[in-house]
Amino acid sequence: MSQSMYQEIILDHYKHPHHKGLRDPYDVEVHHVNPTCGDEVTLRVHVADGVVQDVSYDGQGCSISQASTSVMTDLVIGKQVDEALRTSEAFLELMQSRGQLEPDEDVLEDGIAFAGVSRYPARVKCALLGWMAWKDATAQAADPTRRGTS
Amino acid sequence: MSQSMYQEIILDHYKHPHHKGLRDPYDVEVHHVNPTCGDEVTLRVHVADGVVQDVSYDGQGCSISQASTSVMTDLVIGKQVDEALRTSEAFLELMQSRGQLEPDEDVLEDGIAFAGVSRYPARVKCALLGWMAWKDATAQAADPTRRGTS
Amino acid sequence: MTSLLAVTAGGQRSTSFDVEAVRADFPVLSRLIGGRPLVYLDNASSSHKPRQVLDAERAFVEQHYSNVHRGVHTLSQEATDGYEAARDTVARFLGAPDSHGVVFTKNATEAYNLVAYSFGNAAAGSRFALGPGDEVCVTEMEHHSNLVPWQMLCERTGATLRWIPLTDDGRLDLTDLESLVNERTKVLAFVHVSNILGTENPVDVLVARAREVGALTLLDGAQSAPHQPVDVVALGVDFFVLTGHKMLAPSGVGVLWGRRELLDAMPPFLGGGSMIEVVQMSGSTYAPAPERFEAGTPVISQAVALAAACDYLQGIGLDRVLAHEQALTARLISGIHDLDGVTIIGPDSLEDRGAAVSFSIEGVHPHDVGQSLDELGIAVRVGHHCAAPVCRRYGVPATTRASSYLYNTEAEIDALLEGITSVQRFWSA
Amino acid sequence: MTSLLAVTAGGQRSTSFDVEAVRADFPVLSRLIGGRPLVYLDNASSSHKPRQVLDAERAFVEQHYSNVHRGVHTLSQEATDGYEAARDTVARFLGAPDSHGVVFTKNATEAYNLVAYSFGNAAAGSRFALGPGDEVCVTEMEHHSNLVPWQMLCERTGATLRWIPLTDDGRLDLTDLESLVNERTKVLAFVHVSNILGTENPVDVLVARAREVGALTLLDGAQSAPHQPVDVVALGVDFFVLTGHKMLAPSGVGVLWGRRELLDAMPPFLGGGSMIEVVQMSGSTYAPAPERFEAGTPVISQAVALAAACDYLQGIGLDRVLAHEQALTARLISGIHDLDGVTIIGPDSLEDRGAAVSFSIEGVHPHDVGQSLDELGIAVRVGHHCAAPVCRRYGVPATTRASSYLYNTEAEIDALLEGITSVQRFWSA
Ligand SMILES: Cc1ncc(COP(=O)(O)O)c(C=O)c1O
Ligand SMILES: Cc1ncc(COP(=O)(O)O)c(C=O)c1O
Repeated sequence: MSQSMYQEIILDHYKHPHHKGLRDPYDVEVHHVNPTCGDEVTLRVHVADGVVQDVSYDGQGCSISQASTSVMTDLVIGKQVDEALRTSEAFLELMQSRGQLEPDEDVLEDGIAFAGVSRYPARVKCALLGWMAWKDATAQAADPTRRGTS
Repeated sequence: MSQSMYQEIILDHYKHPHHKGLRDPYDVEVHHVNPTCGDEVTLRVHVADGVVQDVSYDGQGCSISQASTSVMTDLVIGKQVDEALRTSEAFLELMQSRGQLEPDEDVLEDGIAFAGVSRYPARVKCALLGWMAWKDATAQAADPTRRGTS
Repeated sequence: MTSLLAVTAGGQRSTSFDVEAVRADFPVLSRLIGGRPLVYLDNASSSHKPRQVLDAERAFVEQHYSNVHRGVHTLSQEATDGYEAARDTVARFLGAPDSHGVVFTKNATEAYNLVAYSFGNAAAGSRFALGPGDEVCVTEMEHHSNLVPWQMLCERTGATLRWIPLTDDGRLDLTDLESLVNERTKVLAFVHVSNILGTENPVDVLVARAREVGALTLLDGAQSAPHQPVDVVALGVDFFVLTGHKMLAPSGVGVLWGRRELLDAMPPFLGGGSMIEVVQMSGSTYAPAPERFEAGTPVISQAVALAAACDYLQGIGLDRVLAHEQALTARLISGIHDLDGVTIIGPDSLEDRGAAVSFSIEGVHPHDVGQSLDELGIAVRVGHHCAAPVCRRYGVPATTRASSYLYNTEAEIDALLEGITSVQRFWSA
Repeated sequence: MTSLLAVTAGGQRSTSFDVEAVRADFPVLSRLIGGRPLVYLDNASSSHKPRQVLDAERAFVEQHYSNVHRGVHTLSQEATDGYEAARDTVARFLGAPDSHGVVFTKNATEAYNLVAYSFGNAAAGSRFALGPGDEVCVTEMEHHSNLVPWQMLCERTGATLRWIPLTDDGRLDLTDLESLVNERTKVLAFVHVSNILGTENPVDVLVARAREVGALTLLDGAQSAPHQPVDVVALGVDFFVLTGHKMLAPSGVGVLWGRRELLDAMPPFLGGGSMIEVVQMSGSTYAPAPERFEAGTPVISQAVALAAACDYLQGIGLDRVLAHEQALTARLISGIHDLDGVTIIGPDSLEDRGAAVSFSIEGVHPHDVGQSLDELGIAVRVGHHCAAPVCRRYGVPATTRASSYLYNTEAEIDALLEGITSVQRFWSA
């Protein structure tokens, strides 16, 4: 089995996810679902001094959604919120590229393993599940009036 | 111009319609419209002693609808209602035959000229306009409770 | 068991079903996927189309096409003849008494909505009118297309939606049928053969109960009409729905069959050209069925293609198609029984079931199963199969579903079974 | 005037339009009707389809077909790519800012109904909700398909339907525009180019008035999109509708384009698979546009074919298509002027008009005109052209309509003019 889409990186993150499990303290918790396959993630963010202090999560889903959430936590925890958002934009752009974009390893690190996934429109939503949850939670954390609306 | 569909008989009836014009006495008057082309006929029947005493009509329409109404009056006036209804069934059957039926000249007389029209579904409604009006009016004449419902 | 089945149906037919000859009619079946022969087991989602159907459509479009019902010129008459002949063919295919009850739609989904909106549009007091206190009953195994339109109808009218629940082994739980289908029930809409579970439902029992209480019945035949002989009169339903793309026809055509006296009494759904009688700016009157429900330019060449698909299927014989598929299903189910860690979701036996088989592989998410099988050239479907409540009922986020059709072979079933084993190896490594 | 037009559009194009080369793409055009070459002048009813479009559809169906949006296997991805690429192509064809506003329907008629039902389904208080006191405005020259859905909507909701009347020379009478389109007007739905009169309406004037009062605008482009460059942003409308079969694509596909923020805010119309987000038995939530409005298996290969038709038209250039048709229309109108007893119904000049020309022949019923012309191989349309109120307005039961397209020639126009003369001879004999 060649399993071209399943790079070692993805399999590693899937089998040994980073930062998994829900932790305290947190500012916002969100719950996102991929309606096409029922994949779910519950995700918490803790932001302080403009820095992503922690992201913790729990959920069920396919290797792509689980691995990409794990990669995401590596990429955003400890970063300035602005910078983390730029990283998430870069990942989003990669996923919408239909295999046409050469990812920047300096920015996306392990995230570059998902370049191949972008050729499979049905899987793009899987790869974005955790990222979208994080973005939503972070936006709520920045705007206390929106907290709990998701 | 070969004008295959327009047999001499049809053209004759169209140019010199029989029994045209509204007359008294009558029992029932109906107004029928062919919604696909706006053709209209106003038709009166006078029935007595189980015999079609008179059918008179006025209207506007294409050669087919006008000629077929003219032919119809020839075929039903003076007949027993039962027999006239059988004639109208025979004409209906001919028109729905899509060119597959050999018409019986003894029954349909000039009506056989419309055999070719049955191959043109869009024109079948034209050929039936007057006949349907007559049938409706006759049914109402036979059943006084239905008079004026059309 | 052999792939050349000698099927004897009522002593009438005994020539064998030649699956290789059938396969030769479907160009896509010789495609390679990543260097491996395509094994297409996603037929419950959509089927491929044989040359004969595509040729019939093309010949019609290239030589006899025009708009229908509207013109007196030759092409318009030929096109109308072709379109109406297609209606006749579909009527015969369904065992319908005449073609007036055959309405062409764009898919099955439009057909359910047509009926649901007609109910919603009915004037108060009409037999179709719905309001608070009235009920619509469906089942928990409906495809979203035969569920959401009724949810929307109930929301608009204040009627109540009820549903027949499922047993643990993937069948309708009829314990409370008498209370679920009751004097308040206006419509009972249910699936003939489930696209996710494969279950074939007891139409006779449900129709009998509906008749007792005077409810109208709508049978979703999207997964039965392609695979088995169907006779709407024998089934005794009021409405029957099929969709062309699952039965060898192109996308873009479906059929609502309805008892003619019902269709003639139902208020229209889509307004527009062809469905009218007299149009004035201040208001319009409507044509009788089926025209009343075919607003605008209809799906002309698609209907012609659907008729060619009906002819193709009847040329082979639906009984033989069914027997062939049953043999494949038997092989698949017994093969799955021989594997560890694979669970069938839906009836585990061959009794009253179609060719769609859903399963879960322990420890591997269906998405990963589907993608891994694709790398072997095997096309199955993964997800909720537009029947999310069924997944919820059985506690799975999604399933993997293999569904065969007349052109599948035993070798392909074996390839799938081997594929499942290598998926398990890959994901447990 | 020559049939090889050297068209210069903004100095960009100067190669000539080769009508014979175009004709070679349409197999039906070499058919004989009763021994005479077909002269097809019924394009406003439906157009023929070039080889390129049929080939593109067939290649897709034979090699890349599957259901869309649902699978992870290769064919499913290829089919989804093909279908979504078609959406992109249509968006470009319409000058739309992006493809999210492009909804595939089965025809234009479904598109008007989609918008009308969405309004009907809207919750009270929503910007789409309609009720007594609200108004919908159309024109007296609407095709039934852009009239009846609004009549039905008004009947369901208690809103009032108003219409802009016509002048004697076949144009909109805008004298009372300010009162017809007023603060109560929720939607102004009108035809871009009339299929019966040929009139091209002043979109800018109507859109400006609608904007003043906050009414949404829907433009019926069924007869404009096939024949002239269209830019929905420049037109400034909120919704635009086209139908594939009139623009070289197969039957069974139409398009509703809508401003994305409107589509996203509109309640759904048809319920079913693919248009949902989360489905529970007790209720469902819906996907964003365009999926929200594409319930069930969409018109997949028909959308692919429509995209090929857009490519075909743009390959030639809509400006050149338009110029070619204008030359034919000019020849037809001046030819009719030279005949006695033939009256044009609709604009008698070339200004602001399309290629559909309706006329009456004194003393001969349109049905007889159509049938007689058919015996000469000439296909025109006779009837009310799904615009019965227009016939009533001009006091005729029906009209005869000739409508040309890119593949028609001056010789064909001349054949029609001669045909009219022999019709007159035959029927006055
Ligand atoms: C101006 C106009 N609008 C709408 C339509 C309806 O198009 P369709 O029948 O494809 O839905 C037509 C054609 O019939 C038309 O000419
Ligand atoms: C059981 C069942 N009902 C209805 C449908 C809907 O058919 P369509 O998508 O063609 O409208 C499907 C297929 O998707 C189905 O499997």
